[in-house]
Amino acid sequence: MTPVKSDNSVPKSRLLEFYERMLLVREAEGRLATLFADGEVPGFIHLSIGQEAVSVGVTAALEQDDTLASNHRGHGHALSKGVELNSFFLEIMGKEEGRCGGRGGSMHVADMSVGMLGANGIVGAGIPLAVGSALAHQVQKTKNIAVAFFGDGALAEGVLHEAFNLAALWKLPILFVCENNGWSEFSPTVRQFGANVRELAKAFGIPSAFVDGDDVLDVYAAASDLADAARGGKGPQVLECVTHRVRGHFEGDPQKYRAEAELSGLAEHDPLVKFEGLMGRRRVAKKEIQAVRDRVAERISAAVEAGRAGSLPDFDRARADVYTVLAGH
Amino acid sequence: MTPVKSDNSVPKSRLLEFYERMLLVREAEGRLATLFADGEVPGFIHLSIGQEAVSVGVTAALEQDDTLASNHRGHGHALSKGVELNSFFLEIMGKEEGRCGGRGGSMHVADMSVGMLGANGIVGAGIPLAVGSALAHQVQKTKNIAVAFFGDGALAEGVLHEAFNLAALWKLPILFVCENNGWSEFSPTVRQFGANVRELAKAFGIPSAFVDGDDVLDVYAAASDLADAARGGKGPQVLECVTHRVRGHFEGDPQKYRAEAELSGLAEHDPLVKFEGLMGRRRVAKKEIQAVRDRVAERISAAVEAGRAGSLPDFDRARADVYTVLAGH
Amino acid sequence: MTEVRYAKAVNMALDEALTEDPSVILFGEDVAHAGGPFGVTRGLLDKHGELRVRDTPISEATITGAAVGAAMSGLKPVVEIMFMDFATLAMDAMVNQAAKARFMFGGQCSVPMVLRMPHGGGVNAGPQHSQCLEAWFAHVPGLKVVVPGTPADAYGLLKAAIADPDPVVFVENKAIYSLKGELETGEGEIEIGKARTVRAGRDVTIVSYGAAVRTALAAAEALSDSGIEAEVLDLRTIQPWDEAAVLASLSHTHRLVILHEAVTAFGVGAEIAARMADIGFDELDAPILRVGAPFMPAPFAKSLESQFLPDTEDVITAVKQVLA
Amino acid sequence: MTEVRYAKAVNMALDEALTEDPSVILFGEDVAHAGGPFGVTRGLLDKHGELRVRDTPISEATITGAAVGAAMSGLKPVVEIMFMDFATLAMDAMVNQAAKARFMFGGQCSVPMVLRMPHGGGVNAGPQHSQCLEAWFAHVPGLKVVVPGTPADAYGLLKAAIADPDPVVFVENKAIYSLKGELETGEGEIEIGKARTVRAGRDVTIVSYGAAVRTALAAAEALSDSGIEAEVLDLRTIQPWDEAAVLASLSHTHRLVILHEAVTAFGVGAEIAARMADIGFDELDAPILRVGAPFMPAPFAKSLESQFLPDTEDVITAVKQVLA
Ligand SMILES: Cc1ncc(C[n+]2csc(CCOP(=O)(O)OP(=O)(O)O)c2C)c(N)n1
Ligand SMILES: Cc1ncc(C[n+]2csc(CCOP(=O)(O)OP(=O)(O)O)c2C)c(N)n1
Ligand SMILES: [Mg+2]
Ligand SMILES: [Mg+2]
Repeated sequence: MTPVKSDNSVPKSRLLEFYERMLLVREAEGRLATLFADGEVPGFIHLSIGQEAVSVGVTAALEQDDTLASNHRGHGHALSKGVELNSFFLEIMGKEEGRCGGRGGSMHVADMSVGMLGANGIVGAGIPLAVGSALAHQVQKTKNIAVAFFGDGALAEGVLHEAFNLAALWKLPILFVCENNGWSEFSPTVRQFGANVRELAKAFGIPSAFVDGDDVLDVYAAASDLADAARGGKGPQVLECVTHRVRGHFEGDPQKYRAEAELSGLAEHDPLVKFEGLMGRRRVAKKEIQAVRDRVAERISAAVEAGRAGSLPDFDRARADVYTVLAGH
Repeated sequence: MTPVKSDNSVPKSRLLEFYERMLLVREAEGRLATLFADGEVPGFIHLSIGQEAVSVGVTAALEQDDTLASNHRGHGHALSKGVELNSFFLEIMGKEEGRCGGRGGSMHVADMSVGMLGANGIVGAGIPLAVGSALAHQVQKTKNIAVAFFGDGALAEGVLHEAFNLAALWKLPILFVCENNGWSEFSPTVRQFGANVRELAKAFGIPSAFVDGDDVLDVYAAASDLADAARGGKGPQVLECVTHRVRGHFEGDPQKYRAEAELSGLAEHDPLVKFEGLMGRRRVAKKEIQAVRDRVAERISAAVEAGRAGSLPDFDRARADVYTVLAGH
Repeated sequence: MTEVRYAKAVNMALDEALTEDPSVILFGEDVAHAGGPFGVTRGLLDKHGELRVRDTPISEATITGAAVGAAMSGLKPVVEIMFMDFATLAMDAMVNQAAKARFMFGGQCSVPMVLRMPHGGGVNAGPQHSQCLEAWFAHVPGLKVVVPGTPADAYGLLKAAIADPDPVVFVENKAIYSLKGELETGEGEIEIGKARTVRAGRDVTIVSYGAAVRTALAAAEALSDSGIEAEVLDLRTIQPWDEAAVLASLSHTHRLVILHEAVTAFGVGAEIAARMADIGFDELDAPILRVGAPFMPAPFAKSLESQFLPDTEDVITAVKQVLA
Repeated sequence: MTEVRYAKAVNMALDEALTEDPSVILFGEDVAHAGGPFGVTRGLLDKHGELRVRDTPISEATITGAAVGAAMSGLKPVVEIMFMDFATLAMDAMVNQAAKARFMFGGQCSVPMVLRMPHGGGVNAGPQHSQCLEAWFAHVPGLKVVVPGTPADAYGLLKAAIADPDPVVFVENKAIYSLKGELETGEGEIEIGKARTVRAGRDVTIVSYGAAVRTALAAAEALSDSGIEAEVLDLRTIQPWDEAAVLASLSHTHRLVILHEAVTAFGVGAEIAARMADIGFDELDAPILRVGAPFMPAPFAKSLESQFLPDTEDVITAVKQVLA
């Protein structure tokens, strides 16, 4: 099997769009890293720096009402699916005005209005959620699809297997996206998983493709084809994106377990640098690129300010949201 | 892939042994069916009539200290692994002298002294137990192997996938035996599982074979090769046995969901009838065959009598066995 | 008024919900073609079709997780877990996903799903097919837990559970599937969270739920012969449970016995006793006694299981003790 | 006597067990090469080798089930579940296999395994990484449940848990991994099932376990300033729990407050309160109060989580209430 390559037919204007989306994720996470280091973001955060081409490329192939279930490394999925930036920062900074009222934080960003069914703190747990969402699309005959994002580490969880089976038997409109960054926390994939996600898919008769996950246009091309197939009633599809985790498993992880050579080699895989090279070759005007950068920088600054200005969540309001309807009252 | 066939080199004396083992399982279950109908066996019982060649063929390839984890349809596994017949009947009839003191019954027959780690009421649950037992063999450097017996229905449980992965990564001495009888309770496999166990095994690099599960010599030949490989340090092995469930899912199930043609066709797959044909062709003396039949009939009668003569379990003794050591006392 | 069996009452509630609300769907192992291992879902596939009534593979974790995702995407799934013992395989989806989604997403969504599962012994099904694990779910904020003990309650509470916007664990009892009871057809929902006084009495309050209510009632009738009048309360819902109703009865009888089939230690009765030892303390004229299963797995053998299960005698003994 | 951190105390017990008993093995996610996500297992791979100290894939159900099978086949596995919240994925192996094997097989075998898992909040880890679910396991016949609150107890109880022939759920607390405490090296095992009187007092008994004992103690010290002397009991083990010790203290103080970090409703405190409302009824001079988390998932935001977690003030208020 060879990786899917895009045919480079994407128009220039679209290139800037891809760039802006990836840059937004990159810059947002860059700021989160410093906010975390400064104690303005509590808890655990898992950054997807180096993996932006995956979230942006896949979500670019989706429609607004398509749904997406994510994992612990979900900032890129959330922002690319359309979660509003300020509400995103407010959430991760633990504020009342955060998209989830500050109750979930980084590991639980969700926005039903854009089909983002949530980041998830349980490895693999988003996969059955996406299966269920695809079932809803099928029953409601919506022509929408569901997407499950998961890492190579999640391949070892039994729900992956169960989900492949159920989705295949029921021909559900779902796209399974494996972001293979070579690591599960502090362990390399080779010590974690003895198979290959596409081989597994094949055993269930599920079509699959794989791409260079650092190339947003390749990801987009492959995801578009598979999303179309799922949308067109062809059942589940699998996309494996080979990519790289640049930061530690969580912020604060010194990554002593990675070889110096691996760490220093990461730069050459950077999806943004790669894409900037492509824009150069495609002669996208420097001015336009700079305009994107300025716009992103401004939005991020504004979001950080909004995050800081947010209020502390109200405990009683939070407590009242455990149930929709309080029974027996 | 073609099914493994035996080379018919098994000596006549051995043929009678295989026959006696299969007949013991068959007759034991036949008696359990009538005891159940007569109210002498409580609870649920799941008979393996029609599948005797699998349990007998596989266990014939094992050594006494090899271990085996079974499922809800485990009578054949238990008897073939060497659980003493009287203690088996006593257990299933709920008596104090039963192998498990009447506390587990049909779904929980176990006998540690012959490496039978238990039937299991939870579909798929025996698979990780066998993985753990194989781990023990590996750590203790015993040269023994563990066997997991499971049905086609269990293929849908996530632990199967997790167990394949772990066993492959750790190169554990384990033989996974899938008894594919085409049914999970009242549903045909085609509505239950969209892949094939050997394809899955392949994705994990696990060698596999499949056999006509109604032919005990084929099963034995295939199981012997795979058991040798596992014992020899070659890691996990998978054996798929295609077989037929003759009785209902549990006793009392009228099987309305099976086509008349399927039910009436079952006779031609009967492993005992097939084997009798083979013994005829190999000119095994009728007298010797009859001697086996007489011996088995006698043993079963004796076991039923023993079962009836057993005493009711003592509640306080049962209660005292929840823990080995009562802490804080 | 008709007489229907418990299993049929569940079936009727499912049938009506499927008929009335197109967002209701039903799935589980052998629930469609075979009509369920206990016959509870018989006829629903034929009537409501393959799109909405489905057999699943043996994949409890994923079918429960799928129910959560479907509930977040506009459906109202009703899922059957064949035995409550198998809920052990579905705990992540129930506890970490269904129960928490509304809260942790800031109230953005509800998770309208029902997980039906039978608990209980009495059919010699052994240690892995007889457990009563409802106390686990009652300890999980975000879940509602309902345990009907009669056909009418099964019907009315299941309709309420399906209509409820939050995830409901609906606990049936396999030993009473064939129990008959009166049912007003077309009767409405029964409010979740409200107890029912099954029998009025002045001397002692017996609180119970599920099939055990029958045992409580039998004990009360027997006690009546010796002049002891027990008030019997059926909680019906254990999360949230009707604290006010229990307190009101206790304020009247000043004595409390709690009965359930589950293992006593760390069971549902512990919460009721603890709460009454707090807010009901001044009303108590005697120790609170709990009657439940001893601390051991459910044994298989008939003779063992019948000693294991709490029975009328046990309740009578406890009542006499609190009145001594 | 040396001062060691809680995490180090666990590490020492593991190291000694691996050294002393060749049947002890250790596995879990990232416990070997990386030394554990909280550094608890650091150095053990290097010292004891790859055969006995292993990293596993993210497969909680199977690694727990494998521990059961290994325990039935001659090993004494110690498994780490990274957060107690992930035990949701291992419930079948724990509840239907490990807990029941000895009983249902007629006492033929023991299942000597330890499942280590940290519970608790205080690090803003959010709703799926902060839960205290020990009440579930305490409700399961066949399991023992230990919750040490100090480095010395972590060390001594873990040695006892590993030596114990039955399956033990060993609950650590992630917020106190770096807490220091005195430890006698080479100190023996601490008996499972025995409580410890942390502070003597005459006016009220505060029963707690795990990290919350520190909160109880802080409250007791503060109360002492206003002349109230609280007796503080650390249960250490919650299944079986030391009923006799609690009753003895209650017989002396006649007032009871129970504190734990877990959600109050249907928590461990319910059983203790219920039991004392039975066997301790005549000793009680006031309602039994429980202090625990409110009935909601653990929230992420700092400000929310600090209100969510029970604290010294909550204990002081409860004590004053039972003394009012
Ligand atoms: C069920 C469960 N087990 C373990 C963890 C701890 N954990 C969080 S992320 C992670 C590794 C996940 O690796 P992968 O899926 O490849 O995602 P990546 O971090 O590489 O993006 C682990 C073990 C968890 N959150 N949930
Ligand atoms: C976890 C779990 N889910 C469901 C069941 C109910 N159940 C018992 S046997 C069975 C079908 C198993 O089919 P298969 O594995 O093919 O074995 P067979 O009965 O055909 O021998 C089911 C669904 C169970 N016991 N455990
Ligand atoms: Mg990864
Ligand atoms: Mg089958």
